[in-house]
Amino acid sequence: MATRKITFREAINEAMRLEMRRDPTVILFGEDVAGGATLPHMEGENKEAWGGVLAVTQGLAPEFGRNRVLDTPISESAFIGAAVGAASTGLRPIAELMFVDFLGVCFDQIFNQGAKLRYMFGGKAQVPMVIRSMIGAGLRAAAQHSGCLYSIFAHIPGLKTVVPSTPYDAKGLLSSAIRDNDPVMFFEHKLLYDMEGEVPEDNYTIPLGVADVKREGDNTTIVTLGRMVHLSLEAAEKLAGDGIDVEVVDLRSISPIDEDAILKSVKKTHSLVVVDEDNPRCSLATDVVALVASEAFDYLDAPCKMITAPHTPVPFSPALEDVYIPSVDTIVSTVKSLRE
Amino acid sequence: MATRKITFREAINEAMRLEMRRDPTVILFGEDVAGGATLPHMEGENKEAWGGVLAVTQGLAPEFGRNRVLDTPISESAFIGAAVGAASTGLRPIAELMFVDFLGVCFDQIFNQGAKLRYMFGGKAQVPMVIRSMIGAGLRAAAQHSGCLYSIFAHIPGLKTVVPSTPYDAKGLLSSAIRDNDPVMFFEHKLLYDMEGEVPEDNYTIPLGVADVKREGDNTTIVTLGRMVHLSLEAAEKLAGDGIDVEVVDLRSISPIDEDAILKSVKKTHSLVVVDEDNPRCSLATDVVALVASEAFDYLDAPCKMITAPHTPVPFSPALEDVYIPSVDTIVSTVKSLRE
Amino acid sequence: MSLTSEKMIDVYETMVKIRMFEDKVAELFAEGKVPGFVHLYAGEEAIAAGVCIHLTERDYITSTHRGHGHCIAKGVNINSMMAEVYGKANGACKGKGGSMHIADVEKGMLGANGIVGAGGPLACGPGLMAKTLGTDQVTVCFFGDGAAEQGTMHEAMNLACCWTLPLVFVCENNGYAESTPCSYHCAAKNISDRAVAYDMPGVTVDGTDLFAIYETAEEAIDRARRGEGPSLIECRGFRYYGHFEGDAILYMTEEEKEHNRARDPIDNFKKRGLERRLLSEAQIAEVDTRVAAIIKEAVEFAEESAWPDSEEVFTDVYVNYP
Amino acid sequence: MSLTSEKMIDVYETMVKIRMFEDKVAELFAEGKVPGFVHLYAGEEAIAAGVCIHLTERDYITSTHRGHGHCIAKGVNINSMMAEVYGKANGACKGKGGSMHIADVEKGMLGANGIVGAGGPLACGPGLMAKTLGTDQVTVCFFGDGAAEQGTMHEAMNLACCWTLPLVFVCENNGYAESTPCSYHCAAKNISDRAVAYDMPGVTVDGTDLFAIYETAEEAIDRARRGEGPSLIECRGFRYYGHFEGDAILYMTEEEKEHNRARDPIDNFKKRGLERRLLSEAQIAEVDTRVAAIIKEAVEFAEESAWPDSEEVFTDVYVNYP
Ligand SMILES: Cc1ncc(C[n+]2csc(CCOP(=O)(O)OP(=O)(O)O)c2C)c(N)n1
Ligand SMILES: Cc1ncc(C[n+]2csc(CCOP(=O)(O)OP(=O)(O)O)c2C)c(N)n1
Ligand SMILES: [Mg+2]
Ligand SMILES: [Mg+2]
Repeated sequence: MATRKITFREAINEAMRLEMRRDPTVILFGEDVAGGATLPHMEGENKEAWGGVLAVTQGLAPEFGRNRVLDTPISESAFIGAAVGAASTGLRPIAELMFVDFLGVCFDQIFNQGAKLRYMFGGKAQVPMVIRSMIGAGLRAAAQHSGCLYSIFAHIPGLKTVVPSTPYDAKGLLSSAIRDNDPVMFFEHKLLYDMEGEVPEDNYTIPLGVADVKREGDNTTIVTLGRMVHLSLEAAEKLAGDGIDVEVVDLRSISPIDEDAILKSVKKTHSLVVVDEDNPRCSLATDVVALVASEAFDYLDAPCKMITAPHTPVPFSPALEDVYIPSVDTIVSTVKSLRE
Repeated sequence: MATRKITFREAINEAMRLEMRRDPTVILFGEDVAGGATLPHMEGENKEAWGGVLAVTQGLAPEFGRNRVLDTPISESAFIGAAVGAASTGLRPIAELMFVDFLGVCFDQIFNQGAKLRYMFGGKAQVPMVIRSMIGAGLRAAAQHSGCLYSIFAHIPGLKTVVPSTPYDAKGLLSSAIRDNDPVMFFEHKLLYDMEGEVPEDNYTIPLGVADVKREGDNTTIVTLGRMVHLSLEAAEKLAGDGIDVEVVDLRSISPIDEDAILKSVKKTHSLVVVDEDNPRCSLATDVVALVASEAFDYLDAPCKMITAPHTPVPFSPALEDVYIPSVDTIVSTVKSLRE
Repeated sequence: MSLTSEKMIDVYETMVKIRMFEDKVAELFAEGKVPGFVHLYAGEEAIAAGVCIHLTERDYITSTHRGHGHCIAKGVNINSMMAEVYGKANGACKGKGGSMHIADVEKGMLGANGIVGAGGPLACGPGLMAKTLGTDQVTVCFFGDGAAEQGTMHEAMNLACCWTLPLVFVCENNGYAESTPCSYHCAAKNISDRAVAYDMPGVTVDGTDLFAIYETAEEAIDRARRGEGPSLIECRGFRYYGHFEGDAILYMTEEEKEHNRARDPIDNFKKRGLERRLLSEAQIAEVDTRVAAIIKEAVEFAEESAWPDSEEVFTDVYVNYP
Repeated sequence: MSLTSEKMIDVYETMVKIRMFEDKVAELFAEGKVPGFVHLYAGEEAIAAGVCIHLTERDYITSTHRGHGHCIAKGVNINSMMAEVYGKANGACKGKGGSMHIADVEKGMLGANGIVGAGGPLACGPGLMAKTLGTDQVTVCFFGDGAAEQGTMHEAMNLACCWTLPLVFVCENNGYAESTPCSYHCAAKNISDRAVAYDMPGVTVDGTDLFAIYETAEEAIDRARRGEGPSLIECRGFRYYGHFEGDAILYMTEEEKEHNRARDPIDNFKKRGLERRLLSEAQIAEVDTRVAAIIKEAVEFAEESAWPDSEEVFTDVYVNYP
């Protein structure tokens, strides 16, 4: 397949575009995803002013029309519920929840309806839908627009949860998510949108639930995901300079989670550091540590370590937010501390 | 203090009654907490038909009047938001979210408003409120009325989360929660309401964040909470018959969590089993294991074990729900397996 | 108007099925044979029957915690319903859902729902599906007076109107949300007044009057089918049983209960149907006998059905999960 | 009517403060001095000023993501606001909140809010407090046209009416929710029509007409203060800047933008105020000069303020957490 460098944003856009071309039952909706401007009052003017708040869906409304790319009122419960209802009656909706921090106004439709419908109906229904949403700190977007919160979704039976770290993974995982027959939460870290990477032009899929070893190494396993993959790789480079050869496992999807990949790596390296931007309590970080402490305990040579955001909301001030987010330095020093 | 046997339900009612007598700024509201029936159309008839769906608030409306005990429309976002707003302007509201499974329709007001307000305002506000809510499986109440979900609340910075297991603890912890200056989630397991226990007549408090060793032992630490405390104690009895002397640590509050008590016990017993009725992923169970695997690793003689509900919604059928809930037998066999 | 004698017998059968089903479940609950939270529809039969008579199997409905009536009116198999209420493997949901979650997507019944107001958003889904694919399917969203106060209902009605979806919102105002009277929880004079908030037609009808409901629903459903968008119908009635089984209904006066009994929707319908010669005493007797047998059989079916295998706890969470 | 020359100068000062503050922040953002999501209130000044003039410090308001105007009108210190927008330790929230969360509970300003529609439920809180404690404090809930579609606003309006709380709901209909026009996202003809859904007074006024807003708000606030319950006021206007800084406003036509400029609320007010001799050219000039100095000082204050100490990340999460 021919590849070229595109951004994470473009990769996501392309996955939707290609899947919508492939399957007429795939539709997309959310606040400003068409960009308001394709409405009659703008006839003859710029047709695509927005395409989502960070321009991820730009170009889709012109190509597929208002019938398949719909703006919504600010009514997340209604349109996520609509996605659940549409998915269980024949469509494959992609609903955009602008920021994951807005889950609080629509969580029932996700966790009590979308996630449970199949089970409650005794398997006699399916809910093939994707909810795309932005996560992550670093944009000075403060306490209500900077969370990760994916741990909450991984906690919920019936949901699948995906957190890609590269343009290549984003496109392949989103294609899989759209074709998947279960409800999938697909999280995009806002600081990754401008990141570039080689991506095939055609359609391809990456299976959900398969981790990717982004760097091989023998000394310590770093299990991580999303934007933290890049910080971990940066730390790994520095550690390599000190002769410490870490393995970086990018989970990519956290429900299902690739237990085998985690355990295999830890059995090789004998120690574990989890790097996770989410808050620390009852989180993905504790989940991975608990897995290892129960299933690979005998292989461990050192305490398991977790590097996470603190147990605080995300502060606004750049001076504080930079302290909030796990840093390359902390990763380096934590890995080193295991060898003392 | 004089004590007498009362039920878990009565203990909770009494805590509210005594705190409301003590402090005129404490008010209570939620669906049917006054019981609809104290309204004009029932003048002269039975004044207190309901007192909450499981009668926990019975008698409070007659004593304190409609001005301090208010029924609400089915509008959880509105009345929980009202609690946040009232708490930050001078009252100490107790809001009843009937079942925790309804968090999905009001989570924003809990996690983005109540929990973050103090932080976002730079410490220049406080939110002294309590949200009481029912948790737990066993009543054949099916997938949308039987969850635990407390792991989600423990994940959220800014919230405190309490899960009592006995009438005595329930009363003392609820009094503390009402007097606390932070937002507290207070969870009542519906299968415990009829449980009896010795409870002092007067007001007393139990500090939040202090675990209680419900049974001392040297062999294995069981960390547990809520209704699972009783199953764990039952298992402990059986294990004692086999010469295995387990220690049962009742967390009582999971945020703050009593890390010292957990670590102290594990350092003594050298092994850990967590018994938790919540779903397994990114949960309280993984949280406790991760704490131990990072902070008491060198004391562990065996893999940490978690006994939890499965990664499924709660099924309705008695034949299935009984399999869903962790059992005494599983606790016994898991503890035994550690000694093989 | 499309009201024929044939349809009226259909409607009568539906109402009697609901009534007998609910009376039987009340009995079974009292005997301890049926567990859990059980909310009975008796008293509100005219609503489900008068609305669903205008729907085909390809149309959809969303329902509430009080869903048995909707299921029956939408054609869900009675045996599988009863088995579900018991929690048996032969139940409509293999025993996994229970009374509060009975569903049959094949029949267009998208599930009873334990979350008040959740059906509004869900109903927009098949509405959007029909619009996207260009079919003429209509979706009816049943919701209670208490549900009218949930934010979800507001959002759903606004979204459905914005998108001109083929929906009908039917509010079953039985006067109470659990023990709380509608006069307390609802600030509107009429719930149907809220239609103005979405610029759609809104009307209040007598929820015990099958004929009124039949006519009003027909108009609204036709409108939706023509692609002209949603309507709101408020049906004022009552429930005979408590909020759920176990509730002694101490929040209603004896007077109120008597007043309700005098407005029985089935009696009311029989009387007027006979007067208008839409059905005969003989037909009524035939239906009554036949339905009694159906309910009896359903109980036997449920009693004889096996419990689900314990492995069933773990299945049906996902279509696939590696 | 209480409209005095003194009050009009107050109101004018508030409007000019808001305008100059916002123009300055836009500049600072363009220069890269201010980070994050910044939503400016310019164009809507008459609303915050015309409503808050009737409130005392003991009254409360809840606000939106577009909160600077509300803060200024409610008397929040300008220096501390500017420092907050910069993220400095001297900010109203010690730099932890930023533009989207500026608050001052002492002044009755319960916070800008990043969640659309969240202010409705919150506003019921001080309303309930006032009712419970028997004070005469009033709470005003500002919300946008986009927010009107959130379930929370429906719930809050119904609850406030059920409980007869001393509230006023002020909808700032600037015609857009981000890039989506109100004509698309709102099914109602007027947002004020929704008052019927809660049986409260509802009215639509010109959001650029200070005098109209002043009068309408006075009536509603008095009503609330007398314990007669909530009202809904819809103010129709526009915003001058993009949804947030960085938005090029490609979704508005040039025609529309011009039409807006011709309706400037401050020019409009000056013109009519002079005509009615409520204020003089000299007074206007004095206010303009004074406010320009205040804004200049605020920028200096913010620039000179220190960054918060890194330990501040961990504080203020709880009052106490063992
Ligand atoms: C979101 C939510 N809140 C509360 C409940 C508890 N609850 C179940 S039924 C009910 C009353 C519903 O009243 P209404 O909508 O009028 O329906 P009815 O029971 O009268 O048929 C309540 C409060 C719930 N199931 N879901
Ligand atoms: C619950 C929620 N959904 C979506 C958003 C993203 N968002 C921020 S402002 C906005 C538009 C708000 O429109 P309106 O209420 O009219 O206020 P305006 O910006 O016009 O002042 C949106 C969609 C949000 N912050 N919160
Ligand atoms: Mg009702
Ligand atoms: Mg707007």
